[in-house]
Amino acid sequence: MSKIGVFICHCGENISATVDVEKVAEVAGTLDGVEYSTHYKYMCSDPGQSLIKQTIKEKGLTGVVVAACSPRMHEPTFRKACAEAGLNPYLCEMANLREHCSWVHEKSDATTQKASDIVRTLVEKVKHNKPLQSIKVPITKKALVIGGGIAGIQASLDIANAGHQVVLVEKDPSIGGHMSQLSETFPTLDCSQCILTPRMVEVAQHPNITMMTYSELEKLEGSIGNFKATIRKKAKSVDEKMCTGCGLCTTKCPNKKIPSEFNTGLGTRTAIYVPFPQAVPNKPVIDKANCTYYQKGKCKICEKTCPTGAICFDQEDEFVELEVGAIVVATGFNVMETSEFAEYGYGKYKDVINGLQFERLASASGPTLGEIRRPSDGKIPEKIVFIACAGSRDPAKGKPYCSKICCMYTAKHAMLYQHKVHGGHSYVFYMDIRAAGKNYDEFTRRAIVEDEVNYIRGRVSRVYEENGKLIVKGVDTLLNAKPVEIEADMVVLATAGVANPGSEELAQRMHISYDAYNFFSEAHPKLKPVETNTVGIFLAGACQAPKDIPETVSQASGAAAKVAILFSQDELSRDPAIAVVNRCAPPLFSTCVGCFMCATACPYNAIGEELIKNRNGEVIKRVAKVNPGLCQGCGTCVAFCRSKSIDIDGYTNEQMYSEVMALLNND
Amino acid sequence: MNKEDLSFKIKQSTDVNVRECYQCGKCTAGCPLAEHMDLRPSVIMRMLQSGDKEDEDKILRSLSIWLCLTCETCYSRCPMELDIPKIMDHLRQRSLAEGKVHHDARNIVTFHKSFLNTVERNGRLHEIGLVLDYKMHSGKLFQDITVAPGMFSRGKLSILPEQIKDKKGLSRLFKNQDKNTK
Amino acid sequence: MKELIAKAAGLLESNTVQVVIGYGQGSADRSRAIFITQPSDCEQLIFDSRCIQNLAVYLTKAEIKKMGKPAIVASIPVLRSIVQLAAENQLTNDSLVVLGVSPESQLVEFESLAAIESYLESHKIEIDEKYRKIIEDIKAKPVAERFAYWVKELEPCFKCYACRAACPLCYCTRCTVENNQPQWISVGSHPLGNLEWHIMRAMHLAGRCTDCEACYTACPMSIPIHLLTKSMLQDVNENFGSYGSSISKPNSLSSFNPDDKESFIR
Amino acid sequence: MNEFEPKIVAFVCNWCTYAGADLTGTSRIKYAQNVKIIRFPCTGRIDFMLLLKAFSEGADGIIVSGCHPNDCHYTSGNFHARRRWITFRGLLDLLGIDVRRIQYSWVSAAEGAKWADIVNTTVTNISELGPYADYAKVANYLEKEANL
Amino acid sequence: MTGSSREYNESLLAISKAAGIELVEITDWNCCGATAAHNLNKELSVSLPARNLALAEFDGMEELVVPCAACYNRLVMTQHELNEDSNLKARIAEKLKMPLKNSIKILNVLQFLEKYFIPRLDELVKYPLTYDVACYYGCLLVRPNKVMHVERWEDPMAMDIIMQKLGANAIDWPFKTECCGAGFSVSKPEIVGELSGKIVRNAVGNGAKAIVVACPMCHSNLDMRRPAIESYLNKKVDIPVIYITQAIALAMGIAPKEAGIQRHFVPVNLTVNR
Repeated sequence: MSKIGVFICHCGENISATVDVEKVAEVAGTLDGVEYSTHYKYMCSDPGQSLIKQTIKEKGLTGVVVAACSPRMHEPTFRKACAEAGLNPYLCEMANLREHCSWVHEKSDATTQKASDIVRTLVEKVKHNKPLQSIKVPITKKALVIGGGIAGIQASLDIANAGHQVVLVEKDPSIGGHMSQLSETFPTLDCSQCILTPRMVEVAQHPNITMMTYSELEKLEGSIGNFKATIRKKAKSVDEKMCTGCGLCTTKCPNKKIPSEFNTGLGTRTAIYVPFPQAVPNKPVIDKANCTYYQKGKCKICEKTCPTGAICFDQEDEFVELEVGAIVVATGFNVMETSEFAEYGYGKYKDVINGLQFERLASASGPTLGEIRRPSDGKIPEKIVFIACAGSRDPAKGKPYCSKICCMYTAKHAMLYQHKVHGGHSYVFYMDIRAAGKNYDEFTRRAIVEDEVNYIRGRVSRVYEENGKLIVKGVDTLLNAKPVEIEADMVVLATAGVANPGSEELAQRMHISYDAYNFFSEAHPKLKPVETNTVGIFLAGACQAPKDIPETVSQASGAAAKVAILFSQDELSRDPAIAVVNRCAPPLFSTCVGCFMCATACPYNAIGEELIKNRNGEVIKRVAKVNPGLCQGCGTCVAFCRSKSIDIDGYTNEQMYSEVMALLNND
Repeated sequence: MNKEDLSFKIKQSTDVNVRECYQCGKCTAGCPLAEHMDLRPSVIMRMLQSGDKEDEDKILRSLSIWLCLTCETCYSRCPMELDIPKIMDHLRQRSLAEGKVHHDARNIVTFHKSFLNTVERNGRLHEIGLVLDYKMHSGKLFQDITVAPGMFSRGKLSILPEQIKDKKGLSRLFKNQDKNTK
Repeated sequence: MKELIAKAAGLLESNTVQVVIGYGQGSADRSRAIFITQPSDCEQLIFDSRCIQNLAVYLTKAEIKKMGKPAIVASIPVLRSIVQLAAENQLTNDSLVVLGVSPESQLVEFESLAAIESYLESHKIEIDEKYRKIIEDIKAKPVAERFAYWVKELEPCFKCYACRAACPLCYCTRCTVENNQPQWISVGSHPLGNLEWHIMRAMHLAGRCTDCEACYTACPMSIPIHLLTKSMLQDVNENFGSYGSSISKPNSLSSFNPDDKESFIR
Repeated sequence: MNEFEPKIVAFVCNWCTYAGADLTGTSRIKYAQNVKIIRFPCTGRIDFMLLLKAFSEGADGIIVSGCHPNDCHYTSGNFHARRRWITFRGLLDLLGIDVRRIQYSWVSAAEGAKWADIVNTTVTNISELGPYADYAKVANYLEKEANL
Repeated sequence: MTGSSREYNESLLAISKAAGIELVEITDWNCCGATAAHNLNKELSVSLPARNLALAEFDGMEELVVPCAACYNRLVMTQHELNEDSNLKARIAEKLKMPLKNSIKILNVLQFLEKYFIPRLDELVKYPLTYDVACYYGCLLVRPNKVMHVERWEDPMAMDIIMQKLGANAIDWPFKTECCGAGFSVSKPEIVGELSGKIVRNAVGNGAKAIVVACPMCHSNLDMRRPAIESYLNKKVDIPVIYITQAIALAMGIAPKEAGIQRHFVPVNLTVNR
């Protein structure tokens, strides 16, 4: 027999002005199962709370209903109070007499009646409340960061500086990502590498960070607090410990004509190589596909030249298993290739390049040492055309979205060109200038006004070569669509930002969701922008959507903070309002028949299977099982279960049912 | 779009929604005749969006719609995959029906009509027939006088038209059309 | 027919299966389900127009499971049920042998359950015009009349649960009607109890029912309950573009499309 | 009160509509007393049987409300709910259970005014439809028998 | 094709005969209506080609080879539109009083050559052509790409590949698919002069000794309208324009006369090294 205590709050005048609280208290007192009922001016005040605590002790209450404001306001307050009085906090419910009653109705009997109805409903619910223990999940305080670009670097440093172990996995031979390829950065025009390389070194030297370059995530199991990740360390054919990074091998390697990824094909590298001078770690790897020895079976010049004998051709891919508590995904993005543009020549014109290639041309460490020279003949272009929205906002090319960064970097490119090539002419074909951001619009204005970049509003229809010039057929939609034809020496396409190849597979490997363009999806578009819908896995940077550096860095720090918050506790304690599959006596064990419709409906992949075995260990039943670490308590599965075998604590079938009954039977 | 708007009628008959056009201008940029047009493709699209009756009238009276050669470049490159040539067809037919054909476009229309006339007459194209018919209606009696002899000597003009047998079947196709072709 | 018998006998001899679920000569001129364990008894197997009972219902019955791995004689409706059961993780490729019987009464064999699904591609569910018409007519009635109509139609129901017993997809070990905490379905066979029971039944079959009509055939009072499931089939198909689930694809009701269309949510 | 006051139950999700209704309160927007709210974690949790129970317990109308599409706190609970509503509604309609008595809506945590509007319009609509006598007749069958 | 594009017909028949391929003319075919029809009358622009499709089906053809690019374009568009819109299809079939499956495979001359000649060119080519040529495709064979589905539609290669196989060097040039002015041949010759002029200029500029085409309209504009072209460029241009089929004929050693070489306005004096 339950002993419920009902505590009705006046909330000063807020409730009592329109609701006859005495009446409500009196009615509540008559309800079956209610041991004690009273009203007080401020229930949330100390005396109010102690009144509740006292009564719990004196009357030995089995449940409490506080009829006051919205539970979204004070539920934690009163549940804490109950806990302090030795009553399980989950035996306390709130009846919302303020937001849902006194504030929205005039003073009247009907209003008081409604208040009583609400109280009665909650009393009936509480009768079916069960004491719950918040769920405890132990946490491995070690983070895995996937991707060594600026996002991954920032996240790793922040987590490491918070005092936690970090493993940073990068697929390329060096960390640094796209940012290390950039020339100068908007809107300040400071040199990208100058601000990035110190961070890269910091990562390498940080006692809490373990770097795994030339490595990729192979497999991921487990859940928040306790992931098990398998990392594939691709064979570098160079023993990291012995190699001193002297670089002798790279100077001697006979294969010198391999297009350099770092220089976006505008420069070359050797088969044993370090991607770029400031690489971290500054130790070479052998690119098997292009190595004479691996392909033809003889050469080994590097081995002969290496003073420390660090070259080992028989090295094989290695698999490392890691236990981590949280994961930050920072795998970055890519840009469309010029070859994807039929109307701009399918990439057959050497002097039609994409934005990333221009960055290399403009970069002091680039193939032209920062001089803007066109790839075909090294001439300095006198006329250069930039085409914005190349692929972006273009449903026909499958990319209806805005790539967000192009407007800014195109303005930057044009600016850099004007600074480097005096008397040069630059044109930007654009649809809209999207420069929302601190000092961004000022920046684009500067390009137009001070650096005299010619902005033309219209899309370019075609680019073709005629007598050594690139003919750009555009239009000026602001001059009633006057056709514009420019004889350019070079054309730069601000090609759309796209998801990295392999993103889809990676997402599936980690069970995080991704959008139609293979960018990873955040858990909530507004309120959970760094979480994924798999708790414990967070997002940083352009793997979620194209982003500029400041945005990437802040998201990375955000993700790091989330990890730090998670690691600030020894075990994870979560609201116990989660789903459970019922259990009953043998031979039934559970009424679940294992149709697993609940599993397909669960947004969190929180429902797995459990095999019920008999003494001899034979499987006699296969039923659903909820992973308390993953379940967020939406209860969608509950409404799906035909046999009512899965239920959700805090909102059980019995609770909801009795609420409906109580609410309607007021006579 | 309300029912009176030309854009609505276009949607009805061509299933192209002009509202999808975001005015990037790529159609105009690629149009081989843009230079000669009084209203360029992207401008026409914009005017259609407004639903302004004066604009709509301007469009139907424009030379542009007749200059369009249906080379399909705009459609093939349009990021929104809008079938502008189809719209042009619609506009031409409407312009003709409402008697709003631009003066300089008259002989284009005459040519098209002559073409269809010879086809209706013979079922096949008969160039002399066509050119004569065209000259009658356009009054351009001396145009191509220089070419014709050359065509004879090269055996490219046959005096007598080829005729198809099933004239009835063919004329059915020309019957109960909206009378644009007559 | 010979083929079928030979095949069945073979399966038992080789002990590939321990029981064959099929049709045999019943009392009067009716067919009945038979469960053969001896190769010699396979002679009893028959298949003709009378064999309309949906044998798939036995696949989930404990008694049958006890007998060992089954082979089952499966006409099109049975095949559909089998696919649905597989989609609901009740069957796996090695949990049974399917002896398919084509509409031309030819023996069809399948190397996997997936193969059955693709075979059914060419035998899609069709709600026949007759029923579409009836459903339309009912929907055409004013709401009050419609309600009265159904209350009357359901009146004879005395909750014998034959519909449930005959349905291959009602294999729950505890049906919600037997759940009294809370009492979801009013006990007793009065208008409310009947209404609640049949609504629940229909809803639980939404996106799952394969339109075999076993429920209707089984109903001793011939209550047109199959109209409910048929109408749901139509709704599911019209709104979500499929008659429910397949082994590979998730069920239409446990999945969704962000662009699902409706007209009634404000 | 001799004038008909409809009984209306609202099944709402905790994250959007419940919060939205809180906002209605904090903005002191007035609405009719007839509607009483039951709080669910998510529209995905709402069991269709509960709606039937509401009717059999004498509700004249029902409001079901949650997060707008794509706003679900649990990313997809409301999408699942929507599919269930579509099918359930179809069935009720066939059975002649008056679907006009169930108002579905999306009300976000920011739409306090919309909540008030939903409540008021529903109350007016249900008042026009009158008491749900047909269902009550069926629901009270037993009692009636007892009274005979 | 006994008119202005007579030599196209002749050369096509000549090479087919020489290669032992029999082409059957559709019984009682009619004109497709070309630009005129769809300019003035939507339904007619569909029904005219539809009649030919029906006739071809009636003759029990599976493949329809359409040398004229305009006809090809109209036929493919028609087939497309009919498949899109079943009511229209029904309506047209009704008018035609003929069944219309609309399933026949339509080949343009390039696809035809690709399928029946390329595999055999090595044996057929006796006198390789050795000069630089510009392959010109025009609009009708490649656009709208959403219907024609030509790969690399902005820079098609089909004709180039054939010319390479004939021994010629097909230059890479940007005007392969620019519009020549097509329908304005008679009504607006000055525009034809301009559009075709740009094409010819670029071809010459890129060192082509001849322009190869697969479309009668393109041919008449580039060849017959040469005066207009020259007045636009205000200089004399003597680059000949030949049909791909004529090129093949020459390479196969068929007498120029049979291939109708003599019918051109711009004299073709291409030496074939015998």
